[in-house]
Amino acid sequence: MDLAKLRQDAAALLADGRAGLVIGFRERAGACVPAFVTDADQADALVYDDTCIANLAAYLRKPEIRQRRPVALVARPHVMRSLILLKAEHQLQGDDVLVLAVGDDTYHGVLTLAEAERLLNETYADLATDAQVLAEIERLEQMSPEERARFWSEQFAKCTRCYACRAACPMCYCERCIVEKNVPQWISTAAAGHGNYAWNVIRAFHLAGRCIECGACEAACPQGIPLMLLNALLAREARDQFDARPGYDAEAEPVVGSWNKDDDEGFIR
Amino acid sequence: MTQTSTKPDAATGADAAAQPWSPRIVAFVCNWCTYAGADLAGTSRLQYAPNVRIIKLPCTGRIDPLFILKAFEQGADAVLVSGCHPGDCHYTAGNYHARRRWGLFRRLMEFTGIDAKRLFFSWVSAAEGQKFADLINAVTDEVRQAGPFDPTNPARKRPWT
Amino acid sequence: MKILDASKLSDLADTLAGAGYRVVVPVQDGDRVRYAEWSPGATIRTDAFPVNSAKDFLFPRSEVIDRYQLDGDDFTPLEVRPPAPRTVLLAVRPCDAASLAMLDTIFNWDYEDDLYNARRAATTVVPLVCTRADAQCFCTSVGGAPDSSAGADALLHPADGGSRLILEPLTDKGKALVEAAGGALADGKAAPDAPADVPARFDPDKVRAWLADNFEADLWDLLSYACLGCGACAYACPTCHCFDMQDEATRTESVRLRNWDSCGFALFTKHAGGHNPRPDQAARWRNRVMHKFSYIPERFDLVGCTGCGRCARLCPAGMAMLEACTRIEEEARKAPAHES
Amino acid sequence: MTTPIGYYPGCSLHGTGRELDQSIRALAEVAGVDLREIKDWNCCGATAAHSLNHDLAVALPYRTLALAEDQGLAEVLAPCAACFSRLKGTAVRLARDPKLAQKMTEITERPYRGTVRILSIIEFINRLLDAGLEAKLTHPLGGLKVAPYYGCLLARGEDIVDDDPEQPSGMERALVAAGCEVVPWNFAVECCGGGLSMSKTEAVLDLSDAILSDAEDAQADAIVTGCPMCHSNLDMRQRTINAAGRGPHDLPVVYLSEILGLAAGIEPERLGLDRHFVDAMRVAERMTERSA
Amino acid sequence: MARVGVFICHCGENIGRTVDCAAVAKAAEAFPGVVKSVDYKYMCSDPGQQMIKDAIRDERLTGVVVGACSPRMHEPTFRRAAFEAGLNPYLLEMANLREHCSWVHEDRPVATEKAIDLMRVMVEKVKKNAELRPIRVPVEPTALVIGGGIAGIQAALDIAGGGKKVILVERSPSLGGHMARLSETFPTLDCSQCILTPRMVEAANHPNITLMTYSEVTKVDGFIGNFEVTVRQKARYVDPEKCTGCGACFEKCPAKKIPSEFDAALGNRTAIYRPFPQAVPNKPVIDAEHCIMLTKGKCGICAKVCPTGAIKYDDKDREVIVKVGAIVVATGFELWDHSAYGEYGAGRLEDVINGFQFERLASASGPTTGEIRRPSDGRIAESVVFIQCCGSRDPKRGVPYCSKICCMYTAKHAILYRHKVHHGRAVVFYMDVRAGGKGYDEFVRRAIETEGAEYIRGRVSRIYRRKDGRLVVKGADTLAGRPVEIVADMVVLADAIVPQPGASRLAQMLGVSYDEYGFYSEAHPKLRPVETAKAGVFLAGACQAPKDIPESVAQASAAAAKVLGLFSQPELEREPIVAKVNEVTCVHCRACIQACPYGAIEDKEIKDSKGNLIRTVACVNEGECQGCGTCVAVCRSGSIDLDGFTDEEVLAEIAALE
Repeated sequence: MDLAKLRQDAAALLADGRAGLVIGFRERAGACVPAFVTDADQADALVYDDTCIANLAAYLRKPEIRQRRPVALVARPHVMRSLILLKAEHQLQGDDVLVLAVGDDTYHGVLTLAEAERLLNETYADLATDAQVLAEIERLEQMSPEERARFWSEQFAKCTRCYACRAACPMCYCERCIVEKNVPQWISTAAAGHGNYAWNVIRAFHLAGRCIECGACEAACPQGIPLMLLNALLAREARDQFDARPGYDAEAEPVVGSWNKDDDEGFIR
Repeated sequence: MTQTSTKPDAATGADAAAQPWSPRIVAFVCNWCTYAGADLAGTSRLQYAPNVRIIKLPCTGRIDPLFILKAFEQGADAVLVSGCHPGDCHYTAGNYHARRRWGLFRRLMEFTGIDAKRLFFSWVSAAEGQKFADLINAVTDEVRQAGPFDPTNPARKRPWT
Repeated sequence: MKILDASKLSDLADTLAGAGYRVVVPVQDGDRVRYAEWSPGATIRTDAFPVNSAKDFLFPRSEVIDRYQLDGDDFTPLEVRPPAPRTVLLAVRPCDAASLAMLDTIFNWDYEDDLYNARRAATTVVPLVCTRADAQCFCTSVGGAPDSSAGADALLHPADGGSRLILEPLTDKGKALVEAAGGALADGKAAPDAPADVPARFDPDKVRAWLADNFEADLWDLLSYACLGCGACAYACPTCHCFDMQDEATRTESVRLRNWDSCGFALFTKHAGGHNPRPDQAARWRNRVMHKFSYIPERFDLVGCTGCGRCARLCPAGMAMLEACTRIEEEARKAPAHES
Repeated sequence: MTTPIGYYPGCSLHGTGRELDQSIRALAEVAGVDLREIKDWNCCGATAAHSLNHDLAVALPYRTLALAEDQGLAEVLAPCAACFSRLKGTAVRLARDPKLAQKMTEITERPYRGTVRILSIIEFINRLLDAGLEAKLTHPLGGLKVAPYYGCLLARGEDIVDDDPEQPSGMERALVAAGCEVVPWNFAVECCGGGLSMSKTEAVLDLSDAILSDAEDAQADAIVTGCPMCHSNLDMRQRTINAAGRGPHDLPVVYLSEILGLAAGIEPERLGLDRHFVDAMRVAERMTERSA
Repeated sequence: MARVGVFICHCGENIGRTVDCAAVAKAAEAFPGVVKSVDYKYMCSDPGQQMIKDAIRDERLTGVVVGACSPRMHEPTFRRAAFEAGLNPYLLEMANLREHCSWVHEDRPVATEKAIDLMRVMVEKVKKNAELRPIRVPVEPTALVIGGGIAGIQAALDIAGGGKKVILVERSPSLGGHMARLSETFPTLDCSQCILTPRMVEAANHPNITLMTYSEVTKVDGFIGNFEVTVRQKARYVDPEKCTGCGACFEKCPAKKIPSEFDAALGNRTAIYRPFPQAVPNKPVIDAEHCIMLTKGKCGICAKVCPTGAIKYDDKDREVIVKVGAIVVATGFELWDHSAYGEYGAGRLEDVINGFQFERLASASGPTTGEIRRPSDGRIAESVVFIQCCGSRDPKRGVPYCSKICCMYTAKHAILYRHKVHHGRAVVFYMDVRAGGKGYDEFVRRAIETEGAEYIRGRVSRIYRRKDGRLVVKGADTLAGRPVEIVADMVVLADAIVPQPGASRLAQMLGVSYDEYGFYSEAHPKLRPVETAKAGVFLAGACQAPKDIPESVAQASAAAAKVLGLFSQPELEREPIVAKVNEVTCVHCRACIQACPYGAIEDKEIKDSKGNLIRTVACVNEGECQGCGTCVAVCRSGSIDLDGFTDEEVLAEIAALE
């Protein structure tokens, strides 16, 4: 990948004022962490490799970041999908962001959101769910309901309710999350039992038809809870049942919140 | 605030334990079709199992997955959701919204360990008193066979220690 | 000298468990290592940094603090007696042990926290000297050390190139533990290994001095850009101790719970009227730094950070206390605090 | 075009439709197309099979298609409209019904993966035009007025023919390229009586008479067709029609491939134009020479 | 603190037989917040209601739960009683102890236990209930009627007759619509214009009706009672104030060869024209596209001959915004374009015409003054073939539905033709004859039995022109099972009825839903056939589905009745079961806006005191919200709630079942 070109583009964007901030990755003690570049001469610190899993689109909900619009983001295809979806959900204007597009070991240059949408549909139209995740989902589906309940009981028991999953997800942009609503309090905030179950299940459900499977939530979880199993299951169902392809069309209607006369109702008596 | 002390009724707990288990089912139904269908079952004097407690909403479109989670959390052995047949919604499309929501949510529930045998969805119109009665009997029977909802299920609230 | 084979640490755990201790050790859990109650068959891992801290066992993430029985409009308070089993924190990190000294102060400062104290009294702390450190370790910058015995009742030293462990009792609790360990320990001799080399990275006094003058500094914006506002750092931190209270009721019983909370959350300081005195992540991150390096030192003459680096290891956004402090020190050097 | 195209002549082209066979082969040669007759081809089933035995109706074309696939032919030309309809219809059914495909594999003991594309005479000629035949049409027919006649099989079958079943226009491009003027007329898809040719000749006389009359009313100099059955009804029976007191007609009926062949400057005899019952050589007289 | 009163009704023996009402009342007394709990034989009787009223006053109740029959039965009764006693009626709830309990269970202890549960659920809910007040929406008592055909005219006249103002908008230069083009009407054969034109004139002269012809609706804002509609008045180039309608201009206009829309292109008109002699308003307009002056800049003859100086070549389109409280949509239909049926020679054969063209031929005011002359050469048609279902009931190339009126008008055509050409042959090809309606089947029988129309059941496969210029119609007689061939001078195709082009665009403007063909959807196919899902917008005529004149008129009157009902009060009072947005927590993802079946949620911009935009949030229009709550369930942050069924109330109900 042409990292030099990426750095050069980032520097140019800042130098000629096309971007007020470039968010990318830098290296720290052998790991990649998000980098916030405001001056052209810092752009050489930018790096990119496969370990850069954080979905930088999540930063666009921070007011202090939005203040520096337009913001340029180093974005892999999944992140571009997040941006398209954010636009579809009216959280972004087309000219709020520029994309330093990376993917398949290629640097695609600086793209507008509209160009990123085109690139996605032309080149990255079939981003598949991680095969290991799918295999694990299928393994769980083979289990009895009791075994599955036990599996998730153990997983959710780890949850400390730090909400790193929520923070890392660009689609979790609610200013007051449902878990923080206390009139009425639907979800117990105690980091235990039913509260942990309800939180994790509702978090996943609120991403139904919206998750673009970037994996940032699972990577963010300090406790190693396999959150992508829930997300990918719902992504699969939304795709199979309702042809959902979130993040490929900035004009698309939300999957939950729209309907089709022919939606499956085989499960309804 | 004054503290008044009343003796806990120890007998209640013992009685409850002594009684054989009977399914407790929470039903979320729409006002215009299924609630009216249940009314018709009543005016037609159709007898059915007494295990279901109905919570009335204006429309199935109003039913948030949180309702279902909460009912299981509180220890319901099963949840039934019922509304108008497609095309009959009083609000034209609430049931279509609901159908899609359940299509996804029920998968998530099954996947996280709530047996599909405890989640019921149906369309019962205002004219289907018989269908309502039959449905309640069938649901009750099936839940009876599935047994009580496992108190250790992660969805279920456990007493604080 | 009491020694044991390094590979027999699980035997020691078994023995202590048999002697009635709740044994907390770092074990393998999936792809993570965490402090957890010992159960036979578990794999003890002393070579990786656990995702949780020792405070979990003294100040759990959610616990009942009040309980009422309800009957119609009436209620009766019930006594809350939390379980405080005899516990040993075995082979924990010295920085975790050091954190307990600070928590002891915090939980007995303006009120005595019975729940914490009951558990603390029943806890024996046996840290394991670190012979290796990673890039996020900075205990030596905050008054700690890889072989520190702060907060410890006994100390485990790796010896003979890591093949043995020396158990050195330091307090009565420590001696009682050695007693209880009985045959799991042998009398013998071993040469202690050198502790890890953790170079000092900054001077907390200089950081504190800068903080005193720079509440409004622009640097806070820059330092906090990456922060996404979750609670991962606070919940992993061995010294963070904020909590929130929630009531949960059924028809027959109501409980009051205290749950961990974090100053990183936007809601932490949000007032009922809607105003938030810490309106952005910069203000919230500043509070975190201030709390550890200014407020606690001021009030208790302690540094509120043990340098464990756990927050940096777990942060999904790459925030790091070490990086913040070195950056602050750098800033302090650039513009020395003016005399006042 | 370098890839060979499979060739399925069927029974007609070896019999009454020899001109069609001749003219197609001649045209292919001019266009530089390698036509390869499918080895060991069999009856397409158009005669009695498809109404009597449904398995046989599919199995016959299936075998031919399987042979073509096996012989490495990606495309097969079936000039006879009936053959085309049977082969293409079978291909469509097989694609739709995997169970049927499996059954056919068992019956014929031959696998067929469904890779062969079947071309009608019209599609074939349009293909040649695409590939450069247009430039080789050195002898345009000087405004010869023609009535393109599709009959049933070159216009019908929703999944078989890609044209408007009531107002087909597939031949027009080729005819215009050959220098003809296409006259508007009404009987382009009316029945010639094809299926009753032997059993109820009287009906054929009525139907074909109507077609010839309408073409004459439209001032056509010739009827152009792509189907050997239509051709034999309209051409061979013209004398009988006249004898029965209808007409009298004297209208040449020529194949599309013959028209294109003439325009390409091929001698009329090589195209079989001298073999028609109604004198068709007069059509050849309309050949002009395009100055280079 | 909540002070809830519980009232258990025995309903005579209906509840009391299986439910131990006294035990239920006693159990309810122990519920938290319950201060009074009684049972009584007939709670709905006067003494029963009085008991509730007294308790509300004496016990200062903050909530009431009546355990009795279904709330569908007596909720209004008890809520009225509560209101009379000074309690907000929405603080009273009913538990359904009869239909949902005593009538469906036999075991007394089990039924009693269930009844206690049902009571607990409603007691917990009522404690969370909030006082709600009926929503009042001011109503602008002016109606907009879109479309000046018979349906629009009828609706306008009925509303105007009811004393309310009407604005009647018509796209073309004259009122009248399709009906004005018809010769005579089935099944009575009265002259269409004779019955229609008086109504057109009445509409034009009615003091309550403002006519806006040659105008189109371009924008619709607002909601029931309060619509703001933008109407574009196209430039007429003739000042209607000055024009006297003398006709000098169009007699002298040199651009004479413009196909007349009114005559379905069978006749011509001039560039300055009135569509037909009885046009209302009877004042010409200039067709800018064909006017020599407007296209080439020279001519000006009409201005020269106009005695009043009414011609204004510099006229411009104008936009007018009108405020109305209700909208009646009566945009009518159009005929399907039969050129998809190539075998019928459409477009190529002049003598193959559609129904409207036949109407104009048969009309005394038409281009042939009522003589059935074929378009190609003007000869009297000696033989005419009528083909029904041209495009209708043909899912492949046309539309799958039945166009409903074609059987009748084809019979009419056949009869009219036979009246005019006594020796002529009228042949009708049909698939089925559908003649449901008063006098309809008799009319068809008359066509066949006494008027000599030949009905052939079957389809036509081809129409072509013979050398002699006559048409040959080839088809099948499926009853006789043989092919038929008929030589005709003219063929009349009964083309399918389709919505007006642009129907879907208008629907989107109005927020009205429409089917896949573009016909507007009624709010309920059985019980609300005149309303749309958009409150305050009503339907009349064939814009909803194919309809004949009496049906269109009936629906128009029904729509007018709905409008007058709406206008009968200065304010619209609605049940306060509506959604509300928490503007502080709304993040404007617009999921609710997209999900709302009524388009009742819109964007709202929140600005600071200087007018700078701070944020945009969702906002529920109380006038339009119907209270389904679909928006609440799609809101992830829990920022919308539904009054009467709030999250708090529902959660309290679920918790009561623990």
